[in-house]
Amino acid sequence: MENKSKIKNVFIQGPITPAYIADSIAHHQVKTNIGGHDLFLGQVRADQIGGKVVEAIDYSAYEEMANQVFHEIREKTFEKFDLVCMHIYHSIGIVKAGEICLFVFTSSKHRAMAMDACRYVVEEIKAKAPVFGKEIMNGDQYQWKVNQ
Amino acid sequence: MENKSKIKNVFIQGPITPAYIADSIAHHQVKTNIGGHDLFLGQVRADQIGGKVVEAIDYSAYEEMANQVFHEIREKTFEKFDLVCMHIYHSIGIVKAGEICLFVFTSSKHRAMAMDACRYVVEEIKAKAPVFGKEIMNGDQYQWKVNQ
Amino acid sequence: MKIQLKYFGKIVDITGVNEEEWQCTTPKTLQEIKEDLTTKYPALQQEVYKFAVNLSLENLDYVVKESCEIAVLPPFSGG
Amino acid sequence: MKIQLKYFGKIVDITGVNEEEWQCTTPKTLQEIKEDLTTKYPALQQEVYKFAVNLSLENLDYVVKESCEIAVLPPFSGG
Repeated sequence: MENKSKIKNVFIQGPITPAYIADSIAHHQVKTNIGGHDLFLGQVRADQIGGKVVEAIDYSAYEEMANQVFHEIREKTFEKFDLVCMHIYHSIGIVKAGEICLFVFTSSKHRAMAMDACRYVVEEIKAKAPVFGKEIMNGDQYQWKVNQ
Repeated sequence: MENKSKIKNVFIQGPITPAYIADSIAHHQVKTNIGGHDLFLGQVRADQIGGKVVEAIDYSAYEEMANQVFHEIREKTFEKFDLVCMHIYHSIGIVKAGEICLFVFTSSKHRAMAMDACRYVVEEIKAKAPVFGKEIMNGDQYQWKVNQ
Repeated sequence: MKIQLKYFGKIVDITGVNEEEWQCTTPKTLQEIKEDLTTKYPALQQEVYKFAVNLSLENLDYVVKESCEIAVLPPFSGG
Repeated sequence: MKIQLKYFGKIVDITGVNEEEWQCTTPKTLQEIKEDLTTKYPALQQEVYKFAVNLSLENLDYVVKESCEIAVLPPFSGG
């Protein structure tokens, strides 16, 4: 079990790369009590908004509070689910359409726990983390994203 | 939407590597209608069985039937869930403890669909795919794995 | 008629071969095949297994025809 | 007393600054701060937002004390 009491920095400047995700997966291969991982990846969509196409999202956050919130989500998740470990990474700054902005990684002895926990974490992040996405269209136009 | 009618080979010789998973993620960055990916990874556990430790699982399968079953699971999953794409990979042969033997990858416009579909696919595979795991302990001893 | 039998997983531990060809005089149900198998390999009596015919799972009342491929499948343990 | 105000996301479009310091004569509720904000930035009337005080979300009856850090947070859109 990981140290759960330290507040970590969840933010990564720019997109979360496939190589970063691979690295994170590789680090778990020494944990041979894990039977199932669930990874959720949020990807920026090139949505059409009034005839314009979203080219990127510029993420900003109340970082200090967000890291505190992510920490509380971690603590509650470990209480609710029997996990071996979990990780959360969120982008800050520009993430282009097609790139990854959120990476939630839960690992457990059995698959159901990992999947239940992953979903819980994603929903908690969407609802509680003070992160703000500015959808950028046609280079200089924008609108503030609102989560569904 | 991908071509859903062709029967694919789902099997990969040996473990599924983090690099393979990264590659698969990277290939989805051109699909800018995707908003969420869910990845389930099955990892071989070093379970203790009567004082002996599982060192690896040697997977065999009725490959022709399994590929047919995986194909039917794909078809049903696309019917039930609004996915952009999905992929299934399963190891055949030796996968050591800590290595990955199953990779299910579902992608959708919205997160909930990707997560619902991923779980469905994993449960279907466990129940319906004629794949057999031989748990190898102390080099030459073994027992046949039974799914929970 | 001629049928093809394929064995998997733990079943191979008992049969010692991955596949074999059988000659049968008449069409047979899977139930009858199961009885023949148990005669040839008495240890199968302790095992749980299902039959697939030409890649699909079938019940014991299924009637096997010429050239069928019959697979003897122990409990699945993929993933 | 002195309080620190921080603005985020769409709110910054209206205030034009990321943060500012306010001098207040007495302890105030967040409701009173909200009224002061609306006087200074009338366009905030059209916006939905919450307050966090020292990193925690608080209701409008919360009483702000000396040196509090008050964040004005529009709807979250992470992930």
